[in-house]
Amino acid sequence: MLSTLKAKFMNLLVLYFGCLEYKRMEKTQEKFDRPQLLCAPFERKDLIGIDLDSRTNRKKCTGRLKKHLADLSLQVGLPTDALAQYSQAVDILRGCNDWLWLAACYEGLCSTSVMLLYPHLFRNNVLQRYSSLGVGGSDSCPGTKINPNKVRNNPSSNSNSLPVGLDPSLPKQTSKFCLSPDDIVEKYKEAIVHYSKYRNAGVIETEASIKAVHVLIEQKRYLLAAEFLSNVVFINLQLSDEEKIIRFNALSDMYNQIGFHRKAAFFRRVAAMRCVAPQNQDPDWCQCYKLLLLTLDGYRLSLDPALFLKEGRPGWPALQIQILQELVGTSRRMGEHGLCTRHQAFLLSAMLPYFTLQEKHDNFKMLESVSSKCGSGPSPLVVADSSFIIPPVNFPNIPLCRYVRVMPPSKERQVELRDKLLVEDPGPFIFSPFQSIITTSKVAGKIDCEWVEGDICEVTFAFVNPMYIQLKLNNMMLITEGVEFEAWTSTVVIEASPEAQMVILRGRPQEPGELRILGYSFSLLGVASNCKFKSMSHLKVPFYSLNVVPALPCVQIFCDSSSSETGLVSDGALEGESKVCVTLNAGETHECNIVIHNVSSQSVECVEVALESQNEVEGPDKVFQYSLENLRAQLPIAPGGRASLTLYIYAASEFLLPGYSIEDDGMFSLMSGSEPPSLISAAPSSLHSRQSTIMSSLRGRKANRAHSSASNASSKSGSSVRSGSSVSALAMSSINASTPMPTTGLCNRTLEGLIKLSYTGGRGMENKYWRMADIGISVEVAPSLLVTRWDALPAERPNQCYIVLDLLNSASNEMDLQYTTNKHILMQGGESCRVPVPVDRCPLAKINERVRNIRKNISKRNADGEVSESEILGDHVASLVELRWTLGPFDTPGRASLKSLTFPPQTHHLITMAPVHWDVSLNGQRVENGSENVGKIGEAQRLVIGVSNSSGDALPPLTIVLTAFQDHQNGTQNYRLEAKMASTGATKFGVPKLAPEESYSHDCGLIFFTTGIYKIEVSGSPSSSSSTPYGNFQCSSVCVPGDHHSKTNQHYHAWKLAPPIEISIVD
Amino acid sequence: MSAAEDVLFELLHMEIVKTFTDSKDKDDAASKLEYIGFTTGYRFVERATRETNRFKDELDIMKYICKVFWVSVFKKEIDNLRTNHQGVYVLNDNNFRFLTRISSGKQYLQYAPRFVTFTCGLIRGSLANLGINCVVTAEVSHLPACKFQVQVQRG
Amino acid sequence: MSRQNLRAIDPKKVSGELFTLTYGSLVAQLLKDYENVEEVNRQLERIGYNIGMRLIEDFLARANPGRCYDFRDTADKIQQAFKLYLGVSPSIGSWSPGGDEFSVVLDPNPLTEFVELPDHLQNLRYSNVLPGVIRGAAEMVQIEVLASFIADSLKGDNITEIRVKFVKRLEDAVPAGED
Amino acid sequence: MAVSLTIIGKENSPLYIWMDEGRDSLQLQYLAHTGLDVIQEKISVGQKLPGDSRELYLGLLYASEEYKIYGYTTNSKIKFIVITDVTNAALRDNEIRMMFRHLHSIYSTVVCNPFYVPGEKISSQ
Repeated sequence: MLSTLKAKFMNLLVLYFGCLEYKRMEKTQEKFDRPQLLCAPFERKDLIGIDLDSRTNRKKCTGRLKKHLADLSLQVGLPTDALAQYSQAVDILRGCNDWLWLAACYEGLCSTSVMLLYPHLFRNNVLQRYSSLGVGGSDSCPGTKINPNKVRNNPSSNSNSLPVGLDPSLPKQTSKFCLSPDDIVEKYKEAIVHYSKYRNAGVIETEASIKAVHVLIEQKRYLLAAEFLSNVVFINLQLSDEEKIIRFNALSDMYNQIGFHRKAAFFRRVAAMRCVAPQNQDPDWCQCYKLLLLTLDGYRLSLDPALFLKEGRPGWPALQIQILQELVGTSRRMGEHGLCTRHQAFLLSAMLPYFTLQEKHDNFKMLESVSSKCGSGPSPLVVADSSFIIPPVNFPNIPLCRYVRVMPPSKERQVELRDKLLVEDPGPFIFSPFQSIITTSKVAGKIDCEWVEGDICEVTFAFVNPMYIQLKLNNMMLITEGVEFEAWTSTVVIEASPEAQMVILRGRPQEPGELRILGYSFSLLGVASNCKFKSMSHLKVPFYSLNVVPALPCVQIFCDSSSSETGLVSDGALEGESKVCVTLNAGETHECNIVIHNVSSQSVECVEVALESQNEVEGPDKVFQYSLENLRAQLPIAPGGRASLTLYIYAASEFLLPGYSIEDDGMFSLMSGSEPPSLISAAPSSLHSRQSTIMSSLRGRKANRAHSSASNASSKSGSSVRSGSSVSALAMSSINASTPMPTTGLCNRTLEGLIKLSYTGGRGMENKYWRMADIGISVEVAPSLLVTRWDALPAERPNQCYIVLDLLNSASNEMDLQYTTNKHILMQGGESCRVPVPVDRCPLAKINERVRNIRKNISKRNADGEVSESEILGDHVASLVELRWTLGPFDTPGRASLKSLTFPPQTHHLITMAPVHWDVSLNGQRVENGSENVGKIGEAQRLVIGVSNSSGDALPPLTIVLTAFQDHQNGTQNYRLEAKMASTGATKFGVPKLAPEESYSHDCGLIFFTTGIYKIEVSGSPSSSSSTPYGNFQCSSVCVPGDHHSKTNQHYHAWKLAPPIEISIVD
Repeated sequence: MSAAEDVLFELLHMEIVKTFTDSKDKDDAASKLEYIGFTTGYRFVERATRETNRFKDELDIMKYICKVFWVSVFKKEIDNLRTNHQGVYVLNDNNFRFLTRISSGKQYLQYAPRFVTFTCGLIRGSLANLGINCVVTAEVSHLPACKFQVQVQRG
Repeated sequence: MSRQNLRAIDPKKVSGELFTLTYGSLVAQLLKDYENVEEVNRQLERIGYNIGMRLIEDFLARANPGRCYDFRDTADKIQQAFKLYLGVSPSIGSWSPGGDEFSVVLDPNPLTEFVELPDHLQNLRYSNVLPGVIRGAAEMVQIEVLASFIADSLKGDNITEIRVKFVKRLEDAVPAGED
Repeated sequence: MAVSLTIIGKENSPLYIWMDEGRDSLQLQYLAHTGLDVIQEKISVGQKLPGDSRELYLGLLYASEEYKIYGYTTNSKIKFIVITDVTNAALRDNEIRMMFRHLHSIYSTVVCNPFYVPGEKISSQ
């Protein structure tokens, strides 16, 4: 089919050629003497009245014939002949001022020369052959999108348009008439000048100009080409509207070819406007629209917002705005409301920086009105019957995103990778310098937090409203990439305020892995907008990337308020509150049920509990205690299920009056006047004396009502202990109500604890992810019992001593205090009293053992041996004394501890078990503590003193002395009993060295001459000869080398039988 | 003796160097000095080229910098300009004015960088305004000579 | 390079502009570094003071101005120095009755040739280097002065005026200019 | 006198536009805008026209039926465009040249303001 067509076409061409050739031959033969005047169609009417026979006219005829002949020669492929003939014609016609034909000759001359010089011109584009039928032979179909760069490059790509092997000088040689490149332009110029003299020659003038432009393009002389083109614009042609459109389009194409894209765009726009000019009977909005789209390049407009904004907004805003407005208007007239909305949206978004406030409002209103007809989706729109694609428009600047914060999970939902922590610990030196480099060189936008599959996650945005109009953003949600993410939509209103406004977008990751947050989408006035961070240069990161970890359970932890009793207040009383406040009296124990509620859909399979506390004084485990095993036994906690952890809170406190220090002045605490004592007490007595806190009234009162046996015992107990009465007197003198109270111990103080629960379960557990939950516990400790002063006194029984305590009920409620198993007192709020507590004395073995331990590791802390012994004794006492109390209307129970009680050295022997154990019998009857011994006047009372070594070491030889005296109960003792009694047997005797457990017994008799109550003091001291070697042992075995001052005291030490033997002598 | 106004310029330069190298954040000193030079160069060349004809090409601009520009600033021409014709130009000043006041000798060489930083910026700023984006570095091997290397950033 | 490129431009003017522009860049950088405008004013004065201390040596060597006998002489020297270094001749006037205070009126102020002060920097004493130079230079010749701007055309005043006040002659007052 | 005066930045965006009152602003802007094509061509590298003096003043860019469009470029690739009435015969080439020189001088003063950021729209003048 094609081949036959080709063959037929060839035939036609051959025929046509034959015709031309015949015509040429005929003309060549024709006589020149009487040639016919050849005329252009419009010249015909001018011929009337012209002298046809004039010489000028004859020449004219000849010249014109020559030109015609040249045309024919050219047409049959004889350019050399044509050149010669054109040249002859030029010479002839110039002489007779036949400008039109002269111009035609020049044009012919130029064309022929161009053919020879640039044989490839016009042949490089296949399309050209068909389109050359139009004006100027080069206007392409309107609507053909021309890539400016490509066109501009075309001529240069085959700049050497001569066929290979053809020397550029060849045409010149072929014909001397061939024009040089510069001449061609010159001759074209001349031709155009001549054409322009004829009103009717507009079309050929245009044609010649355009031909010249093509040549100039080939010569890359674009400036000159532009001049020719602008000349074309000035040519006044009577054209129809359609022809005008074609003409302007052609001009635009030409300008594009010379790289004048702005000019090209200008004429394209003129053409577009022609399509819909008011006088145009049949406006073609569609064509106008398409032509307008073609102008965009020239105005450096790209309808792709991302591209347009990225290029740093070059161009000419005023003109860009106009073009866009025309696009909006045109598309609306076309009835393409989708396109219209899109263009208006683009206009608003892209040109926003150039708008005044009023213009912003106007354009916003405009968008509102056009979008009401049709919104703009997120997909590109294709312009009907064309290849134009209008990309979707976004509003990355309405509203403008100031910053983005990818929110880490809330504290209780944060996760921790356990495995990593273990692996990444190659020591501080290796990784510290590199670690920082690695972290800083991290991928931009990598967020250092983890989201958890199935959890609700948040991203916070700060938006600024550039419009000063309230913006309603519908269906706003995150755009993500990577793992599946369920983005939640929300409707957001950005107020017309210049302040940045926060917006939170939420979603839920559906699977573990890397999640990238690319931006956000919303719909504003029906325009769907996908705003990607990468198109917002001010955000600096193209996306935010974070890790989604596998699903983990999540628990709420709170204190079960149903189990709470008085004193327990949960902050806000809300479930899930992570802080519990409890007010307890010092020494009180509280039980608190911590509920772990699994609020997730994963079960908790593994838990760990740790306790943190800021209290250095009391260890956290002293205050808080719980059973992890119990909790673990409740695992797993199913979704929605609960488990509980019972927490025992002990309101630990310092019960001893703070500020007390043994080093103060080396004096016994009860006597120390320099301290600020807060209370006064009478003599230590189980018949406690009561005093109000307003104690000034008691000042000066003699407190020597020491009736108890204990005080009796102490007052007579000899050298190392001052008498109780004097103690009281001194203590009293220092009482002063205005003395500032010590702050701690009397004011409420707070113990803080944090129960940290780590737990995991589900798939997260397989990946070693854990979660933490914690509950803070704040224990406010109200003062309860306070030990203001203490002392040790000998007790009635030798294996015991009395610890005398001055106690203060610093609570405001009445307190029932039980200080021994069977003794208790009632104390009003603020009241104080003194109580004696019998305590078993500390066995020497216990001390020795501790001493050995200390010796083993003489730490700096315990360098002072004396203090160590004090501590040992303090601990001993503290472990034996239990002060239990109930307080207040609810009889809240509690106990006070005497921990960290210390005793000065003078009292140590009282508390320490004596190495000497007395075993005394009178008249064969054992003398017990408090037993009543009765004897008759004149009868010999047989006294057996047994001494045994109750210590773990050998006892040195001792000298035992028996001394009898009478206590007149008025503070005087009568030792002068020579007239009242006599003794048989030695009252002073020696005991040999006794090994442990060994004993020695001594008999003697006593005869009393008068009735009365007698007392016999038994005391033993190391025999003087051996005292020194045993000095250490006797009292202070804990003496650390270098501590000598205490030794001197020890020489005078004696063990006494306490209390003294008492014998009532009756008639 | 140099002209009076040049003394003033030299003193100002010295004070600027001192101000920024003594300031609290020393690390930024170099970039700040360079930037002061950059903005100065950018503006200065705008004025200085008012009476100059349009430059033919990059080399033409470099020649201008070495001759007219350098004379305006330092009252002498660059002693030697070399190029590899691939965007690298090396400008040698054998007696760089900002270095002449420091005693020559190796021990003062360590102070040289701070006295050439401003000028690096000056060159970069000038070239930037003339349409050449480049990186300018300086090298001082023996005082008071200085070698400026201009590396043009293409694309 | 065509011959037109070598057309002579007044080298003095070019140097002056270079100074002015460098100074402008310095001010801009200081404003960037210190948020506080007052601090920038202080820094500029300090820089001026340091320049002044060195500049005086050059001035004495170059101009050989001779000894200052009284404060009026000092004023003359300042005038002379402005001419020499900045190419402007300020007028000296507004002497206080006691002859210990005078004004230097700059017209024009070469430092502000190109400057337009933005609204938010109305507290900036842009040319504060100048009083610093005066103070620094005077101190080197054992004269303690106070110098500060009292009017600045940059801020809309009619003139640019620096007030210089004599404080005291420093000890060991041997003017360095004396042979 | 000129009817329009435009300063165009390195990236061919207008930095400053002045229009004679009462003129069609957009029309003049179109003229100035298309004038950029000619300027660009004239200053393009490799363009070696004989007789090009490499002067900053680029002369008449083109003429429309009503206006003449003149161009000028600085070495820093800032362009100035002045538009005059075609009928205004008083303005000869040299006067246009001087007008541009003056404009250039003003522009360089603006750039030298330490508080002006190059590339920003010029608000002063």
